[in-house]
Amino acid sequence: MTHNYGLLAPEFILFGFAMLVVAVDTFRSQFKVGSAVLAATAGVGALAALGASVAMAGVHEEFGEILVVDEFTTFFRILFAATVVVVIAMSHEFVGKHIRHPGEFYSLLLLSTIGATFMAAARELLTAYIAIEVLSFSLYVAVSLAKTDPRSGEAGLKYVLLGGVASAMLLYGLSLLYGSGGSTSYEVLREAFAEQAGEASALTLVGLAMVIGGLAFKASAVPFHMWTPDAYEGAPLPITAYLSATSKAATFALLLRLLSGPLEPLIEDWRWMLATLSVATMVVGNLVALQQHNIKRLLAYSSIGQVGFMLMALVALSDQSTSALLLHLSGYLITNLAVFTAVIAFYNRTGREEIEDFRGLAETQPYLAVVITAGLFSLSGMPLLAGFATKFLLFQAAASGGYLWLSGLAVVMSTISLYYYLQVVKQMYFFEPSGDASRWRLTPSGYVLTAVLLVVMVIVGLYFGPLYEVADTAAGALFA
Amino acid sequence: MIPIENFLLLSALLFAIGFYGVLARRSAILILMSVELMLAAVSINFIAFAAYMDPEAFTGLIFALFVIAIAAAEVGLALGIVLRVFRERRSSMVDDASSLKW
Amino acid sequence: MTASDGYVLLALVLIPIGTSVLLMFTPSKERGAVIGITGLSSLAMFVLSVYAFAMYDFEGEQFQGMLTIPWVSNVGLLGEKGIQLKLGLDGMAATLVLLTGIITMAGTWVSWKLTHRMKDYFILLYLVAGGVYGTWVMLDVFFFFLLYETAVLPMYLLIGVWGSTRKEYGATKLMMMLVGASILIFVGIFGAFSAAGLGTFDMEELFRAGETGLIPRNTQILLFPMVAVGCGTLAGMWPFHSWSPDGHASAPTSVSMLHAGVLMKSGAWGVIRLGFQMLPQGAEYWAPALMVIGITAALYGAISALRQTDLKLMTGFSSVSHMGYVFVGLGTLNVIGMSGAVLQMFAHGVMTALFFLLIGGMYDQSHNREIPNFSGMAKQMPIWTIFFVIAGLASLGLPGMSGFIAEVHIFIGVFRAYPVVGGLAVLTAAITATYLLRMFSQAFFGEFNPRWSHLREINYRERAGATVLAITILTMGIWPAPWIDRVANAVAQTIPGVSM
Amino acid sequence: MQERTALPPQFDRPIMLGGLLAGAVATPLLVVLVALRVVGLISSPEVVFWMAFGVVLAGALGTVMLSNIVHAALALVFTLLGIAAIYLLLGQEFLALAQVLVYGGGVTILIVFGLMLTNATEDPIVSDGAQKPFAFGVGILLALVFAVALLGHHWPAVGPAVISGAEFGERLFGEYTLAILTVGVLLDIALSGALLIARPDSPEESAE
Repeated sequence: MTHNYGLLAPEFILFGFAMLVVAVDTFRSQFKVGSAVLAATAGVGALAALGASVAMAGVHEEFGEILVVDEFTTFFRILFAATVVVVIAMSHEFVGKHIRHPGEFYSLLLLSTIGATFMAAARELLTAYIAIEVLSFSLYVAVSLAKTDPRSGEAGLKYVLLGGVASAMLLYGLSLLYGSGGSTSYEVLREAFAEQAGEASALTLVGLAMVIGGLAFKASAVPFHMWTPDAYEGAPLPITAYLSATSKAATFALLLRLLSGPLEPLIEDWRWMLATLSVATMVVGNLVALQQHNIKRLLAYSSIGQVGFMLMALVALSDQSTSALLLHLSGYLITNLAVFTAVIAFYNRTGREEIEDFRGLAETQPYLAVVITAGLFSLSGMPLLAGFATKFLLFQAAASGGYLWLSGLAVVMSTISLYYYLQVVKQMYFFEPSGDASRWRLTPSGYVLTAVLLVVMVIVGLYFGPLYEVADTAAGALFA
Repeated sequence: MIPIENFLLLSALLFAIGFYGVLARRSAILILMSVELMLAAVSINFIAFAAYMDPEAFTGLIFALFVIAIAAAEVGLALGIVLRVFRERRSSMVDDASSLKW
Repeated sequence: MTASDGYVLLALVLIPIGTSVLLMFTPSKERGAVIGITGLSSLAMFVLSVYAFAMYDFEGEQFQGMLTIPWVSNVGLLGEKGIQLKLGLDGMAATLVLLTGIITMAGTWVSWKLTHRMKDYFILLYLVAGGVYGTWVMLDVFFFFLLYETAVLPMYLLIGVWGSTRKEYGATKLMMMLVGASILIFVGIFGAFSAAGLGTFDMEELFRAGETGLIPRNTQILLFPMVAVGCGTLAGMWPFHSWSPDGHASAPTSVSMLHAGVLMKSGAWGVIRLGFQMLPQGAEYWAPALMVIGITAALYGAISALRQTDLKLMTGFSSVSHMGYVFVGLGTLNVIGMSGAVLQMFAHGVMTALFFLLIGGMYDQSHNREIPNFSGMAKQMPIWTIFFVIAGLASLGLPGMSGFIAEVHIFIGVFRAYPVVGGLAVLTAAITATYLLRMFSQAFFGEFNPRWSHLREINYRERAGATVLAITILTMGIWPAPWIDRVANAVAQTIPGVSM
Repeated sequence: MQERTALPPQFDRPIMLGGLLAGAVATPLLVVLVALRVVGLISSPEVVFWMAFGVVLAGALGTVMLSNIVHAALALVFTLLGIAAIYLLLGQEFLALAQVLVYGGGVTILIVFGLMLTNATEDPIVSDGAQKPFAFGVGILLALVFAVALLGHHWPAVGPAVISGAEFGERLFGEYTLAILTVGVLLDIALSGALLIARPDSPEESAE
């Protein structure tokens, strides 16, 4: 049995560069070079992986029984590689000041991307599980990497313990599905469950519920979200950004594969579960966000709320809702990364992360204030920005799938989310800065990165056609 | 011949006990041990299913092997983090790690 | 209008937004540059607006100057036509385009005296203008809604940063109510799109779907109230108006002008486009209710205005009252009444902008808006008083002024449809006359209060703006034909099921 | 330095007590099982199974209930070794071996080290959370749900198949090569991560 390892070129590149970063880190002190060289190495690796992924667009080939490289995989590969490029770019200054082991930090980012990609590419439960754990383990470590901040270790501890519980739940569910379906291959399982459609055995149902529960934890859906605010707050800021981006998107990629593949025949059995999760998630996430004072916690709850919206697309699962979901995910990633880049720049300058600390930012750093405002407005789905178009299509897809009530609720929650985003905007614009009111400058890389993200955000908001088409092709690979 | 139900029942009880431990315990290390119980339950399940239901492909066996490996790695990692928190706080109780709201 | 005029319409949307972007890259220290850019841009908008209004052939096709650029098609749930950047003008929209051109220009002139972060102010103001232009000319629901929201969004910062009394409260209340209302519009659009099942947001297709019953009647009946309330909130429709007086009271001058003069109209416009045109059967069903709400709003607004002593609040409630007429007119479901509604949108827009301009010009000097504090202002500020009287007379519907033309249409329409409501409408007009005349006699005439002897006449920019607005009021009052032709024809052509 | 280096003296008593307790419970159980076997109601493997069953569950209960953290850790060892016996009964010698090596050896030692490094051996008594009754309810409920789901299922009446080590290895390194590689990455992450996180590096931290 031979496998075409060429299919995995991007992952091998990522792995190679991850090892290279560690090697460079080892010899760094002898040559007296700063951590910039690590960022550069990692960045080159991520870009190379991105290039390789783009070059493989259109490939549709199976890697043995365990992976498949199709449009869907490629879509997420590109998404993850791009995300990691941005995260590396945004973290350079931060890493120098606040991270214990820069080499490890960058190599973890690269390695976790491998896990994320395999989650999207797996066509078999075992591989999917290992991929989940690669991603999760990297994040457990990365969350705990902050220097001098005791919250970091605590966040890591809570994350790893609860993550372990969730993994156990997920695994137990997978074992039941394996027992009931007799295989770990998605295709075989699909056939097995197709026979059970409508009258699934209790065994299958329990397994299904536990798998969904375990994955809901990874996606931080209520009531499995307890770790999210703590991990977000305790983690170093770039990792918070990464958590909110890749870890979420990868979970949704896996969920999409599972739900449209092996679990598709059981749709009537899991639909209500996801609908319940979706409602609970969007309501709790957005309402609790109203009470937050810390920008990281605010973004944590807001991202929980966003998960509620995304779950909606799974409830109304179809070709259309999937492409809308993929579009929304991309838009959300871009927006979130823009916001985090700006928040990191702010943190590097001030070392503060309470919402009140943003007071008067429009006076001291108007550009950053614009970026944050645009990002937050985009997250709440305001027009001219990515969030509007992608939410519009996402909610529309849910409505067309017969869930008008759910999208109605989502719009209400979306509006509530605007209220807490406005609290930040208000601080920046309505009030005079307290304390040091002098203007300050961003680093050039900060300018470039935020500007690029901002422009992409506007482009996705207005001319989303091309991206939508790509998402549609990717979704098509699932529903062929 | 032992019927498969026996093994599955054992695993179910083990999992439930582990889950109880996770919820009831406050010490990080004890929670970790409870998680190990749950993972052990999973391995039993996989092996039983593989041996009884899937003897040709026996993916479950391979799955179980990986679960064992990953669970062990998880213990190592979690203990590393426990040590760091302990050094910072002088306590390994989850509740004492409370500068973050639990 | 020829097909190439579509680019004029596109320019109307892009010029203000482009100006915003351009201003972002202008250093805020360069006040001269900011003034130059906005002056040119507002002039260009004004000229193009007049051009569009003049070139609209009211005997020609329903939509003119059509421009269709495919945007997104054949993906996801979007079909062949999907989302298009589709522009076109009908008679009603032509009128409103003209309104926007006039008010934006006057508002720009007035705002040049701002000292606090003028550049940022214009960036946001022009975004609003671009959004409003977009709602008039877009013939695709997606873009319609996008630009509709674009117009609402900057209001938050405009009021929050540059406003006066209780600005934080006013801004947040306005924002939450308006965006909350958008929920209903959102759901209405979703429902109509899904029910039609055409996979397109093309307005013409959806209008047809509504007319032919492809969107089932029951669905229309269900969705119409959502759209009407959603858009109605922006139009200050009672009982969802409560953001409006607060918002006006705290907003800076030109924001109030643009807001009351134009933005509120785009709310009513939403009711026409998404309600009456997209869901005609629903509109027919709910028309009486709309009329009841309209007349209640008119009465309530007038009576509330009677009680106010703050000039801006009085004008704010008077806006609620006048917008009530618009809904009364729409509820008649006959051409004359509905034309009256659109004419009222125009007439009220101009005169309320004039009101806010004048109040703002005076407030900047006196920092006082309480009517009882003023007396005999005609002696101190005669020019200001003349303009104010023009606006006031237009507001109470004196013949020869624009308000008369609009109200007469509405009254005739109402008397044809529901005579009782007509009686109430006349009563409202009487109350309006009462509070306006009382205000005149208190503030302008009588003993001059020496406390205000330091006040000077409004400056030349404000005079210029006021002149443009006053001329518009008088022109429409004396020679209303261009307006009536365009609007009446458009109403008859576009709103199915409407009777003469 | 003491002569005995294997375990600190605190472990003496628990080991003895545990042994006694296990003996006290196991002996009657053993007697009953042997009796049943002699009567012919159950087969030999079943005798072993029920013994292992008893050990595993008793150990598990000990792990989650004992208030002395060192005792709990030792109870865990019993469970894990009992599970190895279960694997043997299922005919999987290789996995049983892995279980003994990884858990009986590695994990147990890790946990004991963890306990010692966090000073749990000085003050081994820990109190449980106040949510105990709730946890108890959830545990019972979970067990019931699983039991119903498992026992309600129609299972084929076949015995466990014995998979040879060669077959197992061939498949593991044939079809699942990539999985092995990926797990390699994972272990690398976990181990280097644990090392870096646990190690005090900055001077102010180590001075503490």
